[in-house]
Amino acid sequence: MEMVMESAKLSDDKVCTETGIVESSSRGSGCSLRHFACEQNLLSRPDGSATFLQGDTSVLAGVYGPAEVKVSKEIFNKATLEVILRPKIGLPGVAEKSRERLIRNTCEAVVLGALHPRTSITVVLQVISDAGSLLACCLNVACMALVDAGIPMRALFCGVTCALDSDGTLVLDPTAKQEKEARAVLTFALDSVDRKLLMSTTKGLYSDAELQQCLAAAQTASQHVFRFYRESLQRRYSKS
Amino acid sequence: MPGDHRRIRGPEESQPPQLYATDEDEAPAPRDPTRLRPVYARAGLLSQVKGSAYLEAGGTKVQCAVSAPRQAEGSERGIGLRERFRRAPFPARRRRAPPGGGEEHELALTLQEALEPAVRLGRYPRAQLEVSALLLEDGGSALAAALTAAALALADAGVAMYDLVAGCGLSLVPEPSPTWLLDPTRLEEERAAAGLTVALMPVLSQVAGLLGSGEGSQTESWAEAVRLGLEGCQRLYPVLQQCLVRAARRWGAAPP
Amino acid sequence: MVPPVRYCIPGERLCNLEEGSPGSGTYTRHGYIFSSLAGCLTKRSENGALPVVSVMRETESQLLPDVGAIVTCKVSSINSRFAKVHILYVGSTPLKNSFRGTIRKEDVRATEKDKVEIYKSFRPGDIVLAKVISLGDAQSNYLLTTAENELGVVVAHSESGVQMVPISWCEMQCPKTHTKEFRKVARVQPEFLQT
Amino acid sequence: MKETPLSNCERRFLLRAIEEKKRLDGRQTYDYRNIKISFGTDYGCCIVELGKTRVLGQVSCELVAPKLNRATEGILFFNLELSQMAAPAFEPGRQSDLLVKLNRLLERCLRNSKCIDTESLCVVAGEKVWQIRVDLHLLNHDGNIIDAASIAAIVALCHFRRPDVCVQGEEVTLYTPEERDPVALSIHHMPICVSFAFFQQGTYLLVDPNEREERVMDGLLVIAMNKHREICTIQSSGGIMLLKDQVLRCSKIAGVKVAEITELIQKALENDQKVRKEGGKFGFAESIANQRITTFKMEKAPIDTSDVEEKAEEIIAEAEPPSEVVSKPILWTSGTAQIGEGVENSWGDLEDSEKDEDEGGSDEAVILDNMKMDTGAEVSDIGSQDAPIVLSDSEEEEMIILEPDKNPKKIRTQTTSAKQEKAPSKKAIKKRKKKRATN
Amino acid sequence: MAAGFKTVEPLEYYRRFLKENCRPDGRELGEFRTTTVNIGSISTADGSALVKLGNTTVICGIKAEFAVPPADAPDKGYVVPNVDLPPLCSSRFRSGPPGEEAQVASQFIADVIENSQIIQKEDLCISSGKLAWVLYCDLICLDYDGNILDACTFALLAALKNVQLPEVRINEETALAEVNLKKKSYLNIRTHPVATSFAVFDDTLLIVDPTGEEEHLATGTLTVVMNEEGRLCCLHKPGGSGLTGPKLQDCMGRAVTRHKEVKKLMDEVIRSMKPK
Amino acid sequence: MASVSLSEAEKVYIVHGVQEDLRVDGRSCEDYRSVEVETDVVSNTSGSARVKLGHTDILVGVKAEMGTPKLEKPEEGYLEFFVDCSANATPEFEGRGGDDLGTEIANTLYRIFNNRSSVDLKSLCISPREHCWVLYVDVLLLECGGNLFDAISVTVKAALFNTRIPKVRVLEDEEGAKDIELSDDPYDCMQLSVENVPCIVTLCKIGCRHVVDATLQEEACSLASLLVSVTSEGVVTCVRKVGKGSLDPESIFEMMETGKRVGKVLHASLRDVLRKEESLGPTRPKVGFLG
Amino acid sequence: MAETLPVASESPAGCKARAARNVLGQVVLPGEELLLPEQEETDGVGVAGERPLRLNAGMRSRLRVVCGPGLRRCGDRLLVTKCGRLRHKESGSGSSGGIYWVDSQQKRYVPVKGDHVIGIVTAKSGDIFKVDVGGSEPASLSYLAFEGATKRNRPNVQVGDLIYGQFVVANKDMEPEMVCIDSCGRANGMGVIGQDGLLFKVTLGLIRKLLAPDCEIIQEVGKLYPLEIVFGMNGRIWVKAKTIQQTLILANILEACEHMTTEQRKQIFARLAES
Repeated sequence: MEMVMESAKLSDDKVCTETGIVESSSRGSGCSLRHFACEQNLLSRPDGSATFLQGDTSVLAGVYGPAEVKVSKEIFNKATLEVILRPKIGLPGVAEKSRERLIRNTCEAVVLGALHPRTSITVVLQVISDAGSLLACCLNVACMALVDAGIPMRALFCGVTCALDSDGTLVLDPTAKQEKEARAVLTFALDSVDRKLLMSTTKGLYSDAELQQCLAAAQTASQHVFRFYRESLQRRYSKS
Repeated sequence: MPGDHRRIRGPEESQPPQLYATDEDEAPAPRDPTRLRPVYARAGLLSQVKGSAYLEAGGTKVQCAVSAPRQAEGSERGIGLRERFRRAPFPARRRRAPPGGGEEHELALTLQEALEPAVRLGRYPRAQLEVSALLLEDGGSALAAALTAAALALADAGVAMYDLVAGCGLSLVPEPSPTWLLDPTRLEEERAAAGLTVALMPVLSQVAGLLGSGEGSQTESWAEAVRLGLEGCQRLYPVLQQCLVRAARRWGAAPP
Repeated sequence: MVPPVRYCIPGERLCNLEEGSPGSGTYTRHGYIFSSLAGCLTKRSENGALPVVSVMRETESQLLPDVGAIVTCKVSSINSRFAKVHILYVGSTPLKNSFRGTIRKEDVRATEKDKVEIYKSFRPGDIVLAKVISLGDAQSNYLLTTAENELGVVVAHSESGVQMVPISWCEMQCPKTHTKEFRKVARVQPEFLQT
Repeated sequence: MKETPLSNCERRFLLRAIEEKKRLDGRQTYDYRNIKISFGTDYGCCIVELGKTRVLGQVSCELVAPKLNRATEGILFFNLELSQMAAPAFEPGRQSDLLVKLNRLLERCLRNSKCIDTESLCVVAGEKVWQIRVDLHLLNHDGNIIDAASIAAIVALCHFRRPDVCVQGEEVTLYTPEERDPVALSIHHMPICVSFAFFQQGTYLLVDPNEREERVMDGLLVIAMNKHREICTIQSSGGIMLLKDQVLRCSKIAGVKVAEITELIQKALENDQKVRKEGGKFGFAESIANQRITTFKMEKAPIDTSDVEEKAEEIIAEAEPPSEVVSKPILWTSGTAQIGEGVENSWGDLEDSEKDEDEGGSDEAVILDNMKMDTGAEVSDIGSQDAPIVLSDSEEEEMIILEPDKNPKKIRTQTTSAKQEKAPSKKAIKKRKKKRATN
Repeated sequence: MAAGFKTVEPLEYYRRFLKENCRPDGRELGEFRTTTVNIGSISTADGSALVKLGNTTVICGIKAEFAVPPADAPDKGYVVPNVDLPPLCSSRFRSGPPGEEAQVASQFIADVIENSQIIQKEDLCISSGKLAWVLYCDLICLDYDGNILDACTFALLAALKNVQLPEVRINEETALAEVNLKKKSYLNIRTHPVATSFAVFDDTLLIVDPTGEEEHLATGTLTVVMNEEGRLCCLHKPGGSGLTGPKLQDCMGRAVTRHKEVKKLMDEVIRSMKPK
Repeated sequence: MASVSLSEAEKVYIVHGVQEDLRVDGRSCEDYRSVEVETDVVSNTSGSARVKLGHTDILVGVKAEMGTPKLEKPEEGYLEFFVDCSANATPEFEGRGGDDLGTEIANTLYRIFNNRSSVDLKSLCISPREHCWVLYVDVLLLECGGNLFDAISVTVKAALFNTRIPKVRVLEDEEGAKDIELSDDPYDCMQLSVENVPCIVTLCKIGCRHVVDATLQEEACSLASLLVSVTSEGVVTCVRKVGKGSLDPESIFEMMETGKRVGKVLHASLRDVLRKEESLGPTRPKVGFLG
Repeated sequence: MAETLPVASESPAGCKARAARNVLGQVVLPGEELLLPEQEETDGVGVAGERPLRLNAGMRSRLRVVCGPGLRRCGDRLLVTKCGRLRHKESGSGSSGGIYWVDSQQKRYVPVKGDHVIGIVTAKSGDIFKVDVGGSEPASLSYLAFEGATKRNRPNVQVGDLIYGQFVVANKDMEPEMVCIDSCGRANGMGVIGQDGLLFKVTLGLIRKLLAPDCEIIQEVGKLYPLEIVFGMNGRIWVKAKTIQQTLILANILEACEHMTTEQRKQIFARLAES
């Protein structure tokens, strides 16, 4: 019998990723996104699937739909969208529920559910590892999985997290450590067509000026994310 | 505890400060056994349900609501009247973590069995009337208050009924001189040897509900208690009447 | 000026059977008429007959769809055999929580029942006037019929989301795209929809 | 969601193939599918792929009080979750029979086999011990969940490091990874489940059945074994009769498989160790196969946020400043106030119901008074509850305000004036109550 | 019969009003419903308040109990908020464990408490690592007509203001707590977070303090929680139609005014409670 | 609740019968059906009993386990009731069908035992606020032939009578650490006094009369019934109106009297039966399915 | 505070619409807008300006252009709703126009009228079969929708059998309905599929590729062994060769085609040809 074993490749640059020390120094202005990676269609059972990595944060998503819907949940003129967020440790609680709601409503804003009335579209998210900007990563993976499943959408969306540390400097896509030290952490979801704010949730205290700055920064960052989407999708279809 | 992960969790266990109180609260003052505490009843307060009533007797505050009839699910056996009784976590002195479990279930059942005689269920085929009572503050005789409020809510919802239902609570003062007190306060209830709740349909003068237990006593004593209770219910009737007429005026049932 | 209204409450004794005959919102017991609602008392007597004693509630007293009642409902789903609907109104009184009903293929039209095709009669989202023919049993829903000229689709939207106008008893047309769609059209186009 | 049904022709084909010793994926009877083990950045986290079947394992720990009967032993807790991601038929949060069965099997395989030294998890006897929690998530279901899960569990346990503790008398101090290197669990042996699917009442058997094969099998035999060929647990399900030598043959095969898998696991663990020591890149990011066209990576992307300040200022400058006019609150009784006139609001005004409570208070006074003379009068007292009604009549008009044909302005003024003259009287009442309360 | 039109074509019905910059209940787009607060409604609770926003009614009861402080923070107490939407507040809700909506609301309130630092958990610690207060803040909605987040936040604030904790001493020899129920003191409320909710209509139109129906028809909602210095402790936009920076700025402008209103109301009530 | 559906004619027949104080099975209004009591039927319990009342068949097992006293009652042990409406009692109990009834019965049992006199809870205490005996009373409905409550209460009483709790000694070593020692002699154990354990008498209102120990058919004819729990001295510890009908005050008083009268008799006969059972000791012939 | 601005006008980023013609065969993403040929001259690429004749132009384009899967008409442009390669097919006459669609690799099937699919019978109820076609709800298939079936002689179909049929009713509002006869009552190939052989699933993209006229994969496969093969638009393939072995090989090759370049495929076939 044959056994394949994937050995972790060594690489020259010595940025130690789990202790964000090196990062925070390397990005004094804090304005960079960590390295991204995405794999699509990696699960055989769901209609669409994707895994998304931002630095060491990674989430796996599976999408089913348009599929049969429970009569109790049936909506006569559009699809019933469901999002299930599964934490890595223990059972999902109130926090997960409210995040599920955030993600679901964000998806609903772009998914053209009216094309598939009385069906269900289910997005299952599994946290693989949380090293900061988890919610943003959840949003990104959800979007990629929806695309992979071929769910009709009027736009793409992405999640961006900004952190404001004590002296008010702005950090994009913060690591867990940076989030902990930050005075405020803001997470936004933006759509690809006109960069509008679809979803936002925040921790900590901040001024309206800071909010606007974070939003602006997020909008700039989103363009990079969307470019990443495009390139990975182009690669994916390169052989068809 | 079921549904716990659907609530924000606190510490594993916690005790009420009363347990460590240095001074005990004083015994209830002696009083006329037949006194009723002043009652404030108001029907039709809630906007999102078919009918509702808020009743306040002394310290006890109850809010009742009747939802519009629901289509009874094929499987569901609860066709007809379905009662829900919930006490908010804060009415008693000790916070009880929801769900209340056995006790609430029993009270709900008692409510249901006490209201069914008054409702003309025949008029609601294949449908389910849901009555839910929420106890906001327990100042004694909570069940009785809930009963009365529920009846008012039903009437307010325009549910066809044979009669109203009024409830009264009683508790038996322990030795040396056992006497039944009408409409006891929470303090009195806590010290009582036995408790009883009666529900009366005032016009038809029929007993709609009866639930009592405690230290054993002779049937005569129970009988006396029931009589006392029924009399109490009769005295409540005018209040209910006023309350409903007021409600009726409010939504202006103008003559056609 | 009307005489002061008498409000009565459930269980209140109104009069004995000699003085009047029981109307809506009342019940009789031991030869007396009692009120079964909280509402205001009305006595109406036609040409000297016993006055009909009834208790009225201005707000919706009717709680449930009943056999023979005309109901307004919204089509929720259809297949080749029947259409499922949600009942929104009984007569003119809105229901707080909607009841489910079914219009079977054979109950759509009075004539040529075998030629009926559901999807040429209703589409999800249509507003339909129908009549209750049975409460159905424990499993099934209310059974409704539209087999009358006055019954059928009263509001329907075209693919482009515009409200269509009826052009015949079986066709409606979209004012925007002028595309025609088949429906079981109710004859009376109720004005209330143009408020 | 329902599973796609298995068609008769698939069933027939599968069985015939098995008779001919053929398998859909070209494996031989005793072949396992490819096993791939990859580790996360944090300790005790791994993903095990068995062909297309995937399981995520994560070990975590916390200090808890020990079980009464086991004062000096740590606690092991296993939880396998079948999330809907893995297969449409799995409903979230439902304890299906399959799930219960699998969890029991895991516990028997890993807890009852005493592969973890629970004594070493004791911190303070009878007071504090480590509870080790193993969460297993099935990510994709293509058959043979239990083997994949058991591998994931043991790998995660081997990979896990718990924070170091030291005890001085009463004081228990936890050390962060920075302060002291976390410690690995002491593991006696590595039990691994090997599944055998039986067909045609046990005439044919297959190792590591995939999902389709499981659907047509008659029975399943699971043997949990460690590399010393000690059987940790054995379970046959599906109600097939197996002959003694069949079972013996299976256990022999299991021995071989376990040896191979154990070796693979150790390789994987060593490798991860090495990379971490050398400070190289590790974690799932590295385990993604770059050559696949479905994958794509992007290195750290700098983002120019120099202009955000002025953008923000622009927006704020353009927005009109908040209006300074603030509506004046109206006080009804002590403890109750409102802003805005009583627009439609079916709860009547609260101040009204509040007032009634006060009436209640005052009534109380009344009753107490005439209680002395006689209790018979009391009924009327209860009756006199409609005192509030008279007062609250004013609020009937407010209901009318809704009527568009009436002129709201006028009536509002009326009602409010009514209220104004009402308010002070209530204050008086309150005061009286206060006095009673104080003395 | 307009009623008919309303239930058959609710959205159209609303649009007609909004075209005229007003709403079916006669409010302007930026106008709140009547806000009423009553403090100390429940005598059995250690602190309580009832808040009404038009029909929407939320009652908050706070009970204080003893517990051992969390292991990771020995000098902190607990605040445990839970929002309950019983069937009687709207026929939408079924009895049983909290549904999604209730859970989301609970989490929101928990976040507000956490972000705004309305009370420092350290204030609740009685003796480090041994004993601390748990504040069970139970918010029950009695009448659900939209915008419960604002109502809940306000009710919580008012109730916290009303909480009085008895004096506690730790007896040296028995190491047990001794409670003096006679001697009570108020909590130290650090800030006054106030929530302002908006609903988005047809992706463009912003209305404040939406009713249940408006929420149902809206294409999105937004809740801003602000403290007295105008700093935000929550910008909660659960999906829905997109907004631009300037739009957000408008919302914040409204929030500032709303905070002033509510603060004034609070002070008024609190003052009235002071024994004269 | 397990129920049968009757035609109008049947109902009329039964009601008229009751008027004449003559019931379908020939009993008069205040007669019980024959009761079969059998104790010590389940081996691995501290006490058990099985009662057949007409077609109603109840099995109760009592298990004594050590636990910690309740906060508010540190010097007392306590009882826990669990009622299992097994599906083979009636198909209606399939799935979760029986749960509501189960909780209802359990609640009623808690009520009738929720007072000082019924059982001496103090005797169940081993060491205050540390250890006490908890009696887990498991009720299993094997068949429902009407009048569940009475049957169950009788069975519970019988089972408690049959219950044997091992004696324990609390040893205290020098530094005050308590240690509990179970006596190893199986016969060295204590027995509860069930003298004051009440029994439920359900009075079923049929027409304008009331009957005791109603059959399913009779229950189907009655809208309301009164549940009275009576001790052997005829003291009433619990009253409860059951069913969707109402009762007029006078009949309630009558019913209570009847309940008391009948209850006393019931207790007396039960006492004799239990005494006999015990006197036979282990030698007695085991009947019943578990024998 | 409440101003009413339509979304579109305040969306600067959104308007970078490309001409459909220029992106043919390229990968398009949801949210992109495509200009139809006849708009290109009226307004240069990218500028969304005032056009007096818009409605008129809209009318014309509406007549000509058909939106296939993954595209929706928004105003006078095409909105991409799925990710994949943009394809275009000339309508018989018109120079521009014709049908545009997005070729995506999704797995989940959504019934389309006229599609031929492979279904699995899941139930018989009354005079219809319920057939699982991989869509959101089972399709219904009448007993009479088989060649030569009458009320008297019903087709012999068991639960679990494979059906090769065609959709006569398939729209978002209705439960899909399939038949096993063509317009003139002939089976021509449709009906119950043989009892042996193997059924397996591939992406819808691959199926479309395989069903494309003169698809060389099919030809190559055909050269390998004599075989029976049925393709369902719902991504199901049924194949049967002489031996189990051959059937398996065929199935594996076809599955593999998903992610193989033409060269890779060629090599494989070559290798197989030798063996």
